[in-house]
Amino acid sequence: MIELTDQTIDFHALTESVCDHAAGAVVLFLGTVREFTHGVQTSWLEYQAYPEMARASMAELESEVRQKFVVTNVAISHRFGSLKLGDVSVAIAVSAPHRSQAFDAGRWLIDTLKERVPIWKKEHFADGREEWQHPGVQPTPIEKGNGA
Amino acid sequence: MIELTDQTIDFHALTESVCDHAAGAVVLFLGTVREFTHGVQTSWLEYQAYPEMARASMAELESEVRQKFVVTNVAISHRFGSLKLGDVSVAIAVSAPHRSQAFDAGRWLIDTLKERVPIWKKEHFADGREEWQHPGVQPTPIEKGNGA
Amino acid sequence: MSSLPQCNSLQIPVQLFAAVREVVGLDSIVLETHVGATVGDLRKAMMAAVPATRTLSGALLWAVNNSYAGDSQVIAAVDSVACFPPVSGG
Amino acid sequence: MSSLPQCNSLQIPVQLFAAVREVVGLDSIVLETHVGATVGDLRKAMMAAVPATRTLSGALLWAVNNSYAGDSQVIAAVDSVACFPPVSGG
Repeated sequence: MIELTDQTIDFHALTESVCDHAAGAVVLFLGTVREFTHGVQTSWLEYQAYPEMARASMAELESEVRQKFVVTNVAISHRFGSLKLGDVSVAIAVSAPHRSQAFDAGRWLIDTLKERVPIWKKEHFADGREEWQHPGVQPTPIEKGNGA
Repeated sequence: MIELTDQTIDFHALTESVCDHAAGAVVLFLGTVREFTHGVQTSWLEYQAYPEMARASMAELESEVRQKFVVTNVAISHRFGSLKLGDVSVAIAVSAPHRSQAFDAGRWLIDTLKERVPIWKKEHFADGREEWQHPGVQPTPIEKGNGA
Repeated sequence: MSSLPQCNSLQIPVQLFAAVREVVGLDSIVLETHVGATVGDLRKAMMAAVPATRTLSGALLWAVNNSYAGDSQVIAAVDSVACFPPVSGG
Repeated sequence: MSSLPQCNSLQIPVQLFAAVREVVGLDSIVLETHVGATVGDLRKAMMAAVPATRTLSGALLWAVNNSYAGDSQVIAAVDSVACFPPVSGG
């Protein structure tokens, strides 16, 4: 199950959706909005997605994780829009016959999602600054372009 | 938070209990009653605990995991009594600033709980056989003793 | 034979996201290129059209029909194209 | 000096769990031992009292006051003692 939503993620329903008599283990991962990063206080976050490609990319993760690990059910939900402190930005639930596969699959999913799925996070700091997070790119003051 | 209960584990409340503005990641692990193990069908499970020591042992796990990993909050609940297929036997929730610590701590907790906490599982198979699970001990037909 | 530039030209709408959307000031931009153009050609066309994207350009990723595309990939008129900085979801 | 076995004797209630509870047929058993006895002495006392526990005995774990105890640990009358097979929770 793949979901991209601007609503609160119902991670309870997500967890229950992967439970299965064939599974002996369920691992749920939640990404939540943290207040402090390297000592800098976050006020809120904005997530922007490229919706069509993000959904296609999450669906690929689901089929790829089934090839790499012995898993029973997989569910992934990512939120976009404005998130406040403590909100859940992403939820990944995996069930598997055995716990090692459930842990490994859950970890692979969140690691790979963060590398591949076209979603971006903009930090709105408590001091009023705002900054798109682009791993490997030096944050530069944004000059509004001329719109071509 | 440590819990040993004969009631259904409310893993939703357990997960919410570890959420925290200081955390960027939550990992929930659920152990669930699987129908087939090595091709043998389970009908139901019975968990027996040594309650005082099990609680003390789970509390030790909580304090030890805080020494080994950078975690924010920890909650562990283990059920005892009769469990049917799909029931949750154990739930472990960990929050942490960063996901790698949340995953590592969750995994260490379930691995170590299974090694140390004095709780035992008895399989009731679909074919009517029943068998205590004691890792490393050859299952032997139980002869009722003379009670000393 | 004389060249027929109007028949050889291709206009590609490119969806923009995150920092590059802010730099350009638009959700999408139409880039002018030629038949047989590659993602690399679009990258140059973007820098020419919006010089402010030059500081980001080396880091910008391109997608064609919802898959990541390298600079050598050839673009067709029907393709759905997007350009964005490294992702940071999760 | 003559020995005073009644003063030297120690009766230790031992809680039992899982397969060893079933083998013995009781939730707990009182083992007869001597002052200064160790967990190893209790292990022998258990086998003597309930011969059916012999097949399990090498695998049986002992706990004193809610902590695992090795065979050399000395038991006091006030201690809370338990005996059980390898654990299988989770």
